[in-house]
Amino acid sequence: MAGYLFRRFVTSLVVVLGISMVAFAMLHLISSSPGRAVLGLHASPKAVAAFNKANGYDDPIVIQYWHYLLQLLHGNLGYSYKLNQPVTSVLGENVLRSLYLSGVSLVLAILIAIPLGIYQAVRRNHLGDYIVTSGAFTLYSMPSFFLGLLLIQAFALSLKIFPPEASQSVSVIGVIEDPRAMFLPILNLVAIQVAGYSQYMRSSALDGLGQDYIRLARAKGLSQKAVLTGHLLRNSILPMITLIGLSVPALLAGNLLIETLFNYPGLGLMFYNALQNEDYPILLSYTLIAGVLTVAGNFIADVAITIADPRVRLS
Amino acid sequence: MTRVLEIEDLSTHIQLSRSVVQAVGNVNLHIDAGETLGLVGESGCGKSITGLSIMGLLPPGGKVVGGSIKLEGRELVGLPDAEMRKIRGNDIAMIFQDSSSSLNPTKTIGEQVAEPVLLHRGGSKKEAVDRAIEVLDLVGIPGAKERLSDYPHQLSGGLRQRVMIAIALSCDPKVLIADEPTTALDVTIQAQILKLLDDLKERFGMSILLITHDMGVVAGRADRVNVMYAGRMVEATGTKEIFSNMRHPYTQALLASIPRMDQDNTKTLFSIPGIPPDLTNPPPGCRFAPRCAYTKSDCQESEPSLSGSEDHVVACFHPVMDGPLKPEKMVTLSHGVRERAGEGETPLLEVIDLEKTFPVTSGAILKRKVGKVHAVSGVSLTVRRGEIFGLVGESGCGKSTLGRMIVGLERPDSGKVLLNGEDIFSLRGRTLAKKRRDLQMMFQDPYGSLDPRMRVAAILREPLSIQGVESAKDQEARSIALMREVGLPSKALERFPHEFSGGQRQRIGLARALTLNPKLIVADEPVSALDVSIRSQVLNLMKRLQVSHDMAYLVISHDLAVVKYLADRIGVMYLGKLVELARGDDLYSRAAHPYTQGLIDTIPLPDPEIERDKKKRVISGELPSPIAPPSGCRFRTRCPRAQEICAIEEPKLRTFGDQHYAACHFPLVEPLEEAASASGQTKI
Amino acid sequence: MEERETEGVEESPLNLGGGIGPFEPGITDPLDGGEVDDTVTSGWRLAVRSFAENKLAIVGLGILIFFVLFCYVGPHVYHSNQISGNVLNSDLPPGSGHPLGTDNNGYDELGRLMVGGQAALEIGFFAAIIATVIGSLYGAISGLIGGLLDGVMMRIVDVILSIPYLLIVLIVATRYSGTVLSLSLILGLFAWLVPARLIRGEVLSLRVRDFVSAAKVMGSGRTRLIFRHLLPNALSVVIVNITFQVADAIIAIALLGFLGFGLQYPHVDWGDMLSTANTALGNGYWWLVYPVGISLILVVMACNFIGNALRDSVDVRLRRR
Amino acid sequence: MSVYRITDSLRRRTSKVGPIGVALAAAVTLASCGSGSSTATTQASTGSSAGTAGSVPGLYGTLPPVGLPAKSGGVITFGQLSGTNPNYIFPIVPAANSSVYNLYEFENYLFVPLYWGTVGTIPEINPTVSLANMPTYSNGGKTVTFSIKPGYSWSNGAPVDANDVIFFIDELKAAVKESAANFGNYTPGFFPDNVVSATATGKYTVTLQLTRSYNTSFFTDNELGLITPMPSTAWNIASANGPHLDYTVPANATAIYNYLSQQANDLSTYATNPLWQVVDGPMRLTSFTPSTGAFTMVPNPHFGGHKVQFSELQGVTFTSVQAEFNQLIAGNLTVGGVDFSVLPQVSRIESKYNVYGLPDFGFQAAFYNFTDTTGNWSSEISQLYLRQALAHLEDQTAYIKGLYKGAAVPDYGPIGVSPPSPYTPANAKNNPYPYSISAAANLLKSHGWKVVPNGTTECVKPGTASGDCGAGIPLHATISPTMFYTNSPPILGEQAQAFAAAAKQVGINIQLNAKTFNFLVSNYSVAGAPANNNKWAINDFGGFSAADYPTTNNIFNTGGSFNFGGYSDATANKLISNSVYGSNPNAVSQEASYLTEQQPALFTPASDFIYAVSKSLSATNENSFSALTQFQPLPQYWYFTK
Repeated sequence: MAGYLFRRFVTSLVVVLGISMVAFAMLHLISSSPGRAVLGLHASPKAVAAFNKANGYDDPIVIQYWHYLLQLLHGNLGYSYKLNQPVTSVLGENVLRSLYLSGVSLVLAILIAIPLGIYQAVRRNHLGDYIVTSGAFTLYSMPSFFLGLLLIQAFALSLKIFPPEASQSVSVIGVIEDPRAMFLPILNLVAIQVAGYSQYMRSSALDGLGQDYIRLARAKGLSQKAVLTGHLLRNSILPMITLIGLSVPALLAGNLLIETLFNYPGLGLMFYNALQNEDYPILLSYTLIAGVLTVAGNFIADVAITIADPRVRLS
Repeated sequence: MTRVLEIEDLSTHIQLSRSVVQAVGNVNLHIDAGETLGLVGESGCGKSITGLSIMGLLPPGGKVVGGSIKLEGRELVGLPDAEMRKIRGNDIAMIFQDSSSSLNPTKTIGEQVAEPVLLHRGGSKKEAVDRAIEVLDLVGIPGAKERLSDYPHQLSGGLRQRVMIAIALSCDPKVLIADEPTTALDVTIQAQILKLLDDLKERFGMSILLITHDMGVVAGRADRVNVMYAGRMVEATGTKEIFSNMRHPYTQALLASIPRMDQDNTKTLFSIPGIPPDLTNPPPGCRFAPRCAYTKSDCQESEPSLSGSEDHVVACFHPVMDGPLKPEKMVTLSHGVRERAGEGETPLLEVIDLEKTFPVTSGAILKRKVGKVHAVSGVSLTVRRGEIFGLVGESGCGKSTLGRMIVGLERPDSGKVLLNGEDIFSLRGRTLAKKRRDLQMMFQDPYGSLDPRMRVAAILREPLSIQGVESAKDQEARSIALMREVGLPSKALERFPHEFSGGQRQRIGLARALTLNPKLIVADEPVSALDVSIRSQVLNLMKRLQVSHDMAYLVISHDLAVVKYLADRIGVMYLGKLVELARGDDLYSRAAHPYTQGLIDTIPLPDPEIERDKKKRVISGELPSPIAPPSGCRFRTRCPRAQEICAIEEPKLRTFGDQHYAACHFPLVEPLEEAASASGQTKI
Repeated sequence: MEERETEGVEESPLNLGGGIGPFEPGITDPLDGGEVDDTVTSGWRLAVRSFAENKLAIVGLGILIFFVLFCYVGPHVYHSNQISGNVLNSDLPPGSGHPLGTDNNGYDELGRLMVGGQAALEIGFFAAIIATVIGSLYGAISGLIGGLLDGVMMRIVDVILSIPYLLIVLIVATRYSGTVLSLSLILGLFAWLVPARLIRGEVLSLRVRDFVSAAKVMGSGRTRLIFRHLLPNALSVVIVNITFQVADAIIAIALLGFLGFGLQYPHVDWGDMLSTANTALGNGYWWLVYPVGISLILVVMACNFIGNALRDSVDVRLRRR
Repeated sequence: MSVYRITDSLRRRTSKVGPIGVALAAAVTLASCGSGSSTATTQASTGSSAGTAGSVPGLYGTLPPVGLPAKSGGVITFGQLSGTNPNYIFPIVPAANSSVYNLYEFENYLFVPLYWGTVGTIPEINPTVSLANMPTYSNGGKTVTFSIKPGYSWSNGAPVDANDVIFFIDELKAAVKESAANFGNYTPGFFPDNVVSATATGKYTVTLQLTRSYNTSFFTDNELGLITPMPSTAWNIASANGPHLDYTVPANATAIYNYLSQQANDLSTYATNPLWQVVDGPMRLTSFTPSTGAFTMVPNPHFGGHKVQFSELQGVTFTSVQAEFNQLIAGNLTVGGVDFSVLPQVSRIESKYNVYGLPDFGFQAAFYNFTDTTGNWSSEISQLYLRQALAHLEDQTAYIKGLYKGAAVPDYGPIGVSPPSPYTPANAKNNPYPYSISAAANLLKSHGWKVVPNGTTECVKPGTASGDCGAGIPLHATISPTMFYTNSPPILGEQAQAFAAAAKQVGINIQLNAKTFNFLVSNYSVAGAPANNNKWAINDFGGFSAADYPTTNNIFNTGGSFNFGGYSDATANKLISNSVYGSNPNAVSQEASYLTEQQPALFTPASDFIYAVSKSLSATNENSFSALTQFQPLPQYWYFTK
């Protein structure tokens, strides 16, 4: 088991290395001469060249990548000339707020989706199942921001129950202390994720219900509840773990739109602003981080599986 | 005698998306205290559904639509679930076929065994665990206490089955329903489990409902036998009676279709034509009528009900009176093979010291070798022209790998495969492709072996077009001819595989193998996926074609009876080694290797006499891991006669008679003197 | 285990007890393989049948067909000037002359919906094709060659798959101005990974199936294996995948448009039409948001319906094998 | 004319700005504002738009009433659009960071400029809030003398005196010596290059010797206006707690500059770095969020001008106009910008806010690239008749009604009609090229083009004679320029679409292309920049704000650093140099008149900058509200009402 995890870890590292290459390659292709971008078109070619030289942008590509890598290892993600500060500090500004938004909504989504999926599986092809399924399908086929628009329209502008904008507090504490402002964004993210997870959980649970060991459990005389909680739940959650690990990119993308829509100062919003400013160091650093997060997510999922599934753990 | 369980006119239907399967209809049966009732029938006959109806565990859409099920006089049909739960696992317990999927993979066996105890007996967790240990001991799990915290996947198939039995026993139920309890197991393990069931029954005197498709299994232990066909109970009587003096044509035909060890393999096997009816709209009248030899007009019109004496009921208008079918009645095959399959000339196929291991790897990109599976270790054998060579052994003994190497699907690590004295692995490209004509294969799974995308015509033409023989027109003609040969209408050429029944698909598979007029067909478990009545059809066909095409078969099977019926000579494999090789009857009458004898003993025969007084000599233990096979004689770990030398020195093949060789230090019969054996060595 | 009993192996429903008349015991004819039904049903036909039995699928197909007609035939029936809008008529509510009102530039919204739909459908379709073609080839190669190459190729997939699709697409989109072609390319070039994995998995599982072994035994060469057996059988997976790809692509367009990276005048797609949705809703210009939004959702939903149905029906056939 | 005004122009389109302030309840304002305050009262009573700004054509809505009963304290929340957020604190702002938001809405709260721009909406120096008295010119205009008003002091107690001005000039010289990009407002040959010497001729008096004489209005408004005195006793260090250096020594000046600019690059320390706590403005920075630019300021007790009365000023940012407007609806902002696109819903906030808007000085235009040779564009656009035809295709009145929702004023040249300017030329008052498809078509036809409405117009009479297409335009040449516009705010796209649609009707096929503002300004803003020269034909990134003295020097003169399209015309050059160096006060009008006729760019409507100011807010000086529209926030005059 330890060996297995170790190998997975090594693989993950390889993947991360790959991601850094992609990010670097894109950065290089898109803005090959930062000097021009920073100094503007008025700057003399000489000045630009000087700038590039000073910052090593004229080294051979491999060397540049090597430096880039070294910088990464020292936690240096580059410098945003547009925001006029190191990328890391910009990320640092926002990461906690995004973490809060994503974290809360993810946890809620899971807590809702799992029982929902099981309920659907048990009530398969009954009214309840149909209602939930169609709801999920609609959400699933909806651009995430569109749901947000409807929510704002309904709850913020018409009913005026919740503010149309997420909390603007600089500190995470402030954000946490403002649940009303966070309700709509979180609701939005949760809804989208539940739409996906619950359907997956449903099929996973259906799968489980068809298994012989469920039949045996019933043959023991266990009640429905005991069968579901005691035997079905754990087994049908296992595939969910992997799915959740895999859904990190979707989560981040979701954040991008929701944070933009609700004007929530997190990484997603930072990314959007960077898009408007063509601030490539930020864009690609975030992409890099997103990639790493994804890999981490998958790895954590693997670890979780290993712990949760004796078949993996004990072999 | 007290009726523990009594079922009257039970009918169970299963609602599918667009149709209703009338899975069980008008079934009557009863079990007395301490009695074992055998419920037999082919797949889809409704025997399992009957069992599940009793437990009230029908699959989604399943519903008991009529009749009554009484447990000690208490009506179970329509009992509220809460009540029913008190009975399940407590008064009535059930064992299922597949222990690997029936145990919860994420719970320790301790929890799983203790669960019903806690539920029904109440009491403390401690007591429940103690009880768990007790029953695990009971079912012969070594070191039960230590095993409590194991998870199912850490146990072997046999042990898992024992655990499931332990679960069933934990609340010592009045009735134990065993649904195909041993079908998923190897013969040797099957014997162990069956023995266990017998012992347990003797000790606790519970009633057992033994559901199985295997006549042999019931013969040994059932007090009475009920036969089901197409959702109907067709006959019910004492075990002895059913085998010696059956009344229903189906029972008679079924028994006759089972190849026996003492089968005369010069005669065709009896077989029932056609296939069972589709239960979503069964034919009117007797459901067996369409396949019945004695059917008369009235059979089509109305359905016969169970009638007859108290201890022998049958549902037939024209019951048979003459007992089992006499083998003499069967057609003798024009069997020229044996004569021509003489010595002297170069054998068709020579397998010399074949060796094959599979690496056990792990790791994503860089595959690390963590060990290797010794699938086949130095096997040599020969197949002569027009001969049928049988290869038996339990799962994992390497027989399939051997077969795949012979047809060149796997490359051996070492050793040769000579076809007409030519090493096929020395060949490359076109020449190899050409050579392949002479070596064809028949697969076990009738579903996976035909490309679902291709029409039968294309499937049959493919070998020809690959080999580039014959024009499209000739190919056409050829495939039509082939279809006739395997007994399928030529219109079937336009069909797709999924439109055929399993038996028909095997026929198509055979036809495909025949297209290139091969000299040798390797048939890997050709009939194990088929039901008894279908199986005999295919076996007959294979025999017949072998004669008419004058080719050789290498038949690979776990079923000694099948192999014995088909083959002229039989090789017995154990854990990658060929342990014994002899003529079929020779092998059966005077097996030299303890393993061979064990196999013969453990195969349940459809014959109460033999089974009853068959001394319960079973091969103990389980198959060792092929990753680290035992030193010396690989069978020694399970061999009753094993001694030190067996661990040190690997036994050589020695001669025990004409074409009879075995590798054992302490054989059951005396070997011939070394000289002959030595000479025999060269040519096996 | 080989001797697993075949309980539940379903005999072909087309074979209702192939009965032959009375016979003398012992002379069973081994040459009777039982009846074969008269109607041919190909795997595809079977798939089509079970597809047709799926109500949602039919609904989905209906919706899709409706929108294709709406977008491509509609403009010929319902004429509206989508080249030069009259800014003085901007933001008119639905009414005579403008069933769905007009947008910020005074374009007739109904006509806009048709034109925008064309672009959306085209981009969705092209992107899906691009992604699926690349993915299928990549996956097939990786799965067929296997070994180290497979390992490397799959790591590459892992890498790109780890980077959120939307982020990359947006970054690239800042550089290239939106045309149907460029958007299709951008979306397609970053969406091939899932199909690649699917196809690889399928190929791997097919590779060990008996009918492939059978072909090998007949002496079939590698190319024949691939093109006669592996790819045709993997095809169903590919086709199922396309429908989902279309759905995803259309959603992606919506996101791009909403963030302001959509098509350029005179071209427009549903995503662009939603770019001002936020203010439009605030202004109470519901007709600029709900018609296009709902159309988009319906089309995506239709694709998903069809995809699911296809997948099921394909499974059915494979189950029936 | 300066870089920040370019960056600014986009911001203006997205139009979120506006300082917050509280003025002392007391204090009647000065003469120049007299009319303002008096009308303010009437305005308060009538509530209708009035006052100096009120009479201005193009005023949208109602100016907030002034002079209402005041109460002290209160937090003013002020909305700014993301991208308009401040990201530089050091008064010598490099090109990359140069925007009105850094200067007027951030730094000027902390560091008061020498001369303060408009008086409300009148293009004059505002003596009340300026740090110095008006300058006097002698020695034929080559010597400038001005004195700092006493009473202003740094928060560390030191008075604001002549040395602080000299400190600024020395540091500025050091900065531009290092790189031209170190000062956004730098134009080679102009300030500070044209300052031979700067000497303190008294504690508060500074005398500048110039290289040559200038038009005094030009020099006062556009050159001296660039000076922001800096604390010469606190900032003259080259390292934290380092020795105080003599900045008149160039080497020291450079060292100091490097240190200060490096400190200024560390945004995360803005609120904590002791350097930036030394201020002479009305406010003091207490918190700053680099990524969003959100900030918090509190009044600076040492401020020598009007004492601020509210307790805190918060700048918050938004991603979309709707997001900000939603906050206005929710009543969460004290002052916020309102975009045209949300005007239809403005009624939803009128109960809580006074909403008003005005264009600012300067002009908005789509610039032609006179050097883009793609498809003969450079030859074609060099033809006056084509530029006139294009002007005829622009239906400003329709745009204003349909797109700007009425919140804009037609603009036909570099100096518009609103807000009224003494410099507006006659021909800019009525559209010289009114919207007329046929007029455009006729111009083309009469110059040798075969006009194919909704098709593709072709040149059929190449040549240079009158009636021919003109030099460099071959037979069958077509007119199909690529036009870039900023993708945000949407208004520019809508306008471009309407324009392209009209052009189509005379067979001119304009390919539209949206890009981010930053992309356009950093890539398509220099004619003849080899990398991108032939990639764009028309570029509508917004426009320019004008200083009080609105010459287009640097924009339309040959070689001007902001001459995006490379327009080059001898007459224009002569007129511009008259405006800069000549003494004729009308020179700048003549310049504007010529350019209005020549159409060196496609002048587009002057859009209002609309603000919603909470009804709980009032001021002692009406100009402090109307000046918002001119980026001249005067927070010190603002206060919450009882």
